[in-house]
Amino acid sequence: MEPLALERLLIGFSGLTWQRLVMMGVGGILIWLAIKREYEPLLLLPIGVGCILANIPGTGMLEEGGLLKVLYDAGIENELFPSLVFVGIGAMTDFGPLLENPKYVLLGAAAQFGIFGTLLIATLLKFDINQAASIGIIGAADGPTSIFVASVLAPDLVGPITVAAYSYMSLVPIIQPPVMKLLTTRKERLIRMPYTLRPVSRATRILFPIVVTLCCSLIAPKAAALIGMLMFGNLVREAGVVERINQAAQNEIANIVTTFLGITIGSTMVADRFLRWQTILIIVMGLVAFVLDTAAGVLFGKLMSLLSGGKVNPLLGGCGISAFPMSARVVQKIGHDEDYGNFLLMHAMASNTSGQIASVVAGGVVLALLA
Amino acid sequence: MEPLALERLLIGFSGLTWQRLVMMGVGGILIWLAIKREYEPLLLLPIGVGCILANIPGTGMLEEGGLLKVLYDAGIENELFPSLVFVGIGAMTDFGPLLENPKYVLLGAAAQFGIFGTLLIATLLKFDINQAASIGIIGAADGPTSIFVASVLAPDLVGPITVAAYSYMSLVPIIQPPVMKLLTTRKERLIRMPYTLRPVSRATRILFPIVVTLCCSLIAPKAAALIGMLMFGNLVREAGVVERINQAAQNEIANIVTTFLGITIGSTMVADRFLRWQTILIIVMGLVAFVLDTAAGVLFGKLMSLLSGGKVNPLLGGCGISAFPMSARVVQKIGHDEDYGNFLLMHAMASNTSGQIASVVAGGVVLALLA
Amino acid sequence: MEPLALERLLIGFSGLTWQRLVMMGVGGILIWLAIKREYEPLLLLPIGVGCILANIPGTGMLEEGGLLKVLYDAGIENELFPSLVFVGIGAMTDFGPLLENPKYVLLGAAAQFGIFGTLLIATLLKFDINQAASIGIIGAADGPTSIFVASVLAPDLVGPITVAAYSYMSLVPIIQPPVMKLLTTRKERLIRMPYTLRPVSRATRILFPIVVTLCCSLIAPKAAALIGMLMFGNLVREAGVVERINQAAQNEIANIVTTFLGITIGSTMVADRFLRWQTILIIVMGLVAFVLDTAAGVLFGKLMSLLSGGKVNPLLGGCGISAFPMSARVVQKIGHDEDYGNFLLMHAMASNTSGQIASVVAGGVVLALLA
Amino acid sequence: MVLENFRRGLEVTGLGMGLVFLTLVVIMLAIYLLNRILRDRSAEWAAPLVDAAGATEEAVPTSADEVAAIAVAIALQKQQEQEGGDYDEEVVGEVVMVASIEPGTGAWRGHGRLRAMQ
Amino acid sequence: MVLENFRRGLEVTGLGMGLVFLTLVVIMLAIYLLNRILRDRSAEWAAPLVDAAGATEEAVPTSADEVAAIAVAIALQKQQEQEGGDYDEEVVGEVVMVASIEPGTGAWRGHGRLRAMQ
Amino acid sequence: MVLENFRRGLEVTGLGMGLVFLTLVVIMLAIYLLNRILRDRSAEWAAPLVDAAGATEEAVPTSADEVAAIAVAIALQKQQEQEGGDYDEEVVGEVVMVASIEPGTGAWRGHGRLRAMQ
Ligand code: NA
Ligand code: NA
Ligand code: NA
Repeated sequence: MEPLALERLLIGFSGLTWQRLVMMGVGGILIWLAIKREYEPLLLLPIGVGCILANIPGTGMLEEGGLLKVLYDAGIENELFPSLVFVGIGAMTDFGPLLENPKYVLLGAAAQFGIFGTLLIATLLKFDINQAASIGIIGAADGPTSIFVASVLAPDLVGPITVAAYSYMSLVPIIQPPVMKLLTTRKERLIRMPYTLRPVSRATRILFPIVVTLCCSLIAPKAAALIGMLMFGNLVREAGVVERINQAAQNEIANIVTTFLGITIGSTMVADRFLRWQTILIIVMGLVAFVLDTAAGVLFGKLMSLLSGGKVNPLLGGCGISAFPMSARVVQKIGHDEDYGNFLLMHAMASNTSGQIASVVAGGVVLALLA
Repeated sequence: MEPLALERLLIGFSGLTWQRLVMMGVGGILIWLAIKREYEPLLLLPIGVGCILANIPGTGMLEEGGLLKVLYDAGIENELFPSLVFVGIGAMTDFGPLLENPKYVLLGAAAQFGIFGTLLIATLLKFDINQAASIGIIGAADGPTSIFVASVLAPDLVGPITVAAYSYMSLVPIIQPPVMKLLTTRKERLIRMPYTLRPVSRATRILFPIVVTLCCSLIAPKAAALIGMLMFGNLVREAGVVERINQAAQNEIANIVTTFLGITIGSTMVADRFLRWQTILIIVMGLVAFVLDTAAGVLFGKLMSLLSGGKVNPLLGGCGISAFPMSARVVQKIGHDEDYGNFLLMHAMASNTSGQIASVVAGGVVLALLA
Repeated sequence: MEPLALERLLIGFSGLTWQRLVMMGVGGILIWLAIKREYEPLLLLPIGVGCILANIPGTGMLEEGGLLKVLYDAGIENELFPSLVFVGIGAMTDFGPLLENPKYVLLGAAAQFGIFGTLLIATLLKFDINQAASIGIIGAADGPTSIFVASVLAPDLVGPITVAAYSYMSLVPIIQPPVMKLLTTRKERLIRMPYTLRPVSRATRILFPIVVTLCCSLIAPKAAALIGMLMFGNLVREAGVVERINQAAQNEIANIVTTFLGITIGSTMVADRFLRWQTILIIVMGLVAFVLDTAAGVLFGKLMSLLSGGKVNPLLGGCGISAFPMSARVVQKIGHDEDYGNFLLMHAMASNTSGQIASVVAGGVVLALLA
Repeated sequence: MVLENFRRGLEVTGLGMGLVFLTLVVIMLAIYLLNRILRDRSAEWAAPLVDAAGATEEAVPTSADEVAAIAVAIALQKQQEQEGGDYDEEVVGEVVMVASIEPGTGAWRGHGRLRAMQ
Repeated sequence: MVLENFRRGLEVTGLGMGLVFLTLVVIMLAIYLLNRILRDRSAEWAAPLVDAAGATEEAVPTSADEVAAIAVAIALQKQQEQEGGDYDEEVVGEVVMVASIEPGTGAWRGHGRLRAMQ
Repeated sequence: MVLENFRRGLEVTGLGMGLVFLTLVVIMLAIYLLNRILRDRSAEWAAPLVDAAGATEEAVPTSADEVAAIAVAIALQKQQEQEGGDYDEEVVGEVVMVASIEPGTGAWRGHGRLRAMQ
């Protein structure tokens, strides 16, 4: 055996820097969060595994022809995986509450301010504009949108951004309530909103995804892939005649893609790209983004409350983000805790689903302005 | 913001020509046909969505790295999707009736005349030979075969050809009856064909797909991919020992591929390729192809009826096309309407399944002669 | 029609050499073994179909853009398919018995000697070192590992090696017993091993796949893709919080990949590569590898028995290969036949699952030393 | 550079929030419009009927009820056989599993699927 | 050019229809042959037995039997209800299909699957 | 050449078997270690609870029981109502399909899934 071969044989140990060990630890923590704390386990567990695998030296898995590189090229580079995940999300989302109360659409728009506010702060922290926008997009509170935008504007930051996005989405029940309570008076939180079921025609449900696709895509063409797939999924759900596609979208496609999405994102978290001060800043900025989202939403809710003569509970603004249905439930709980007779859930659902759409639009707009 | 960015921002509107609007309308009509009329919804709905998305300006989805281009390269360019769909079709098709009555195989051959008759007419309408053949292949009455052949011989025409093929397959119950009735006498339609169950051995069922693969592939090697996958699916069905593959072929693979097949085909329907007189000619020629299929089949049925001394009902010839099981049911209905005691279904099934095989052979032969 | 076209038309027959006919016969035999004898039908049936299709002349399916080439490039060339199959295997494997009796891990190591013993013999038969190693890897008794290693070291031999590996895995109940009986005394076979259930904590079950990934990948980095995916599957199984991925791994992904894996491997069995004396030698060497595996395992078992003061039944060594659970059952049966009160199954399971891990490690080590 | 980026960021923020609001206002108006226009015509888009092949992809409630009923009967009988013995969760588990019967490969159902793919 | 294309088209039509008929005639003859040769030997290709792993991909007989039994019971009851109505082959066929109950994720079944993939 | 290959093979065998044993010995020690450390702490890693969305991926026994009970009630009522009524062929067909009860596409379950993917 030549020395060369022996050296190659020991690459696993000789290449094992402390940075790589730290990253394996990070992967382990993500797996722990996924299993023990159940923070978005479907994403964080594969991300953790991908992170560990990517930081083992000498595997060749990140090189041309290696497994993780093959998966990355197949699904992240060309943004196939995030788009396909959106087909599944669309097929699983019922936009009924939004169709019954279209005015809450505006709350979803307001809550996207977290994206831009964070972008501004990030530029002050010496990130360049594209990086800053990618960090801001954590405020979309939406995994696929974050991956989609970051992989175009700042491919090096996809790992931390995605991890931050999914982690804070899990933490919505912890992050949002204090912000909501701080910005509302008890009187505001006590506003009751009676819910009357307004029947939405099947035609409306079917036309809705098509109309949304057209509106969003014409104004923000770069959002077309994401919004198009999200709405394709929803059309498939509402059409009622393509149950095979509906099931495939919700199950086969969603499950397979989710599996590989996580591993592949995790594989971008290699030591020399992840272990920087930047990463810690990104994690902090992500929290800022979620807080700004909530604050902007609630403040806009207060404005709507004012304009409507006190008929809108400002809490609804706080759930105009994409983290569905956690955020809607947070609002329901806060309202319910203050007053046992207050049921905000259906209104909150409307606001929350509008956040789904708004976050994709915001992502597309950011891409259009910067890509 | 530089003017450039602003201009880019408005690309959604500035690029919105009337042609693109018309195409979005076409996409909308396809979706309407799919949902309201239930014309092949599993295909026409995704095609409609793909058509709309492809005609929104500035999305980049059709450019290198864009979602629709990625899907096209992954599945249409290399003909992967049509081949995989055939695995599913093979796994879902019971060739039992054909194995019990092998003579009906000939009816499937005769009904392919629509392909060639239409090809001849198309050459007279100034289509070049490859385009004419691609148009003729609508007469295969078979979506994957049409996509397979057209994507080789005339990639620009894949969109209209596929849409025509699927649309007319949905319209079989409307297109075929008048042709059948016109070409047969009441006396012929009254011919009863008693059906006696002849047991087909398991060995025959298992060897059948292998034998068909060999026969077709040796005579028409270009058909090997399609016929090979169709018969692989059927072997998987009949083998009985690979239930996991059987289920995967009928469900996971079929559903996933169908979803993407439609969107991708729809994405080829961009305004400047679709909005031509050619397209209207193709739509018309498609109808001609289906009519010629039916006519040739029925006429050959009359010949068989004559040679058999009136034991064969000529209607059976009409269902020698690939549109299964709609065409067989049309024949059953016409026979049954004339005479309540006349049950042609099992014989019609034999003819219809032979049309499945014959259409693929015809596609392969056309490719061999012209590709 | 020009002569050229006519010639091309007859390519199916003019190109039909006797070698191709023989290969089609081989494909037929594989299908027969799959259906009639139920030898690994999920693999051998598609392999047989792939073999037949690959040997039909003039189909273009093996050329750039052809179906079989597309599948090969998509899954074998980059080793995606074997890796994905391992996710499924990991999700289906319960390593509980091994965790209860860690000492049996060593039996899995010993039984890998078949790989290296066969490698040595193969070099004497004039195979070069890479080919010899690929042939030896049949002794891993593990399909994906064989494909993974052979496709790197000797791509030309992937076909026969894979077929040999899967065939002998089916024949484990026939190959192993005589070797086991020959190398053990009746007294040894009568050794009873009481089984006491030792509870394994959930934390251990969850940490086990991570620890195994790290140990194996650091010592044999080239094994990281396989062991990483195997253990990812197992982590998904044990985590309990990602049931969607668990189901996808065991069903959707496993079924789809298995379908294409077989066809693609079969398509490498073209006449000019397969019909050589080498192939027969490979088939024979494969048998030698399985025999050496068993022998080395049993002999090591005798050593453990000796060292433990006769508390270990040496038969357990024989099932330290990857063929799970057939090999464990063989041991249980032999022990049970000698003494109706002897139940070795749970111990045999531990040995057998350790063989799963050891075979992957051996594959990675071979790659590290030679690739 | 930082200030330049910040200035650019302000532009992006202004334009961005503007476009997001614009898009969602348009969507809001579109929904109001759809709701107004289509309220009366909902009957026209009736629920999809059983398709021509006589096969639906959805579950058929009636039959499910029957099987479920049978399952309960089995479970009860087993319980009796055991004479109040160790009637554990397992049995219940099996009752649950009855639900995962695959609808089979019935010919017409297959055709329904098939038709959709040709 | 049009005429040249038409001439070419005629060639393609002649050769094409010829080859299609040729292929299908060969297939027809092959089926006749298969039917003749294999009629008597069908027993040889018996249905697949439970595999060596003790696991089949198909239903688990016991539970299937139970369900099948129940299905028969239902069918018989229905027959009685219909008072000698047209109780045809179809019913039997459907009873058989009940067997496609998924056996769950029992360990041995897992092994059966597993074995097939290694 | 053959001898050179054989010599190389011997090296590969020596190093190879050595590394395989090394790896598995390390794994063995790791398992012993894990078993020792984690024996007492197993309670800490409790089984996953129903997730925040109130949805589990596994079957929910309770609801199955309830559904089964309801099904029996329905079935009994149907029997009474019909009293030899027009029980047609279709019903038999549905017995087969029974099985396709999906554990539910209930809204909350969907949300449980959804949440995991955003
Ligand atoms: Na979202
Ligand atoms: Na067809
Ligand atoms: Na293995």
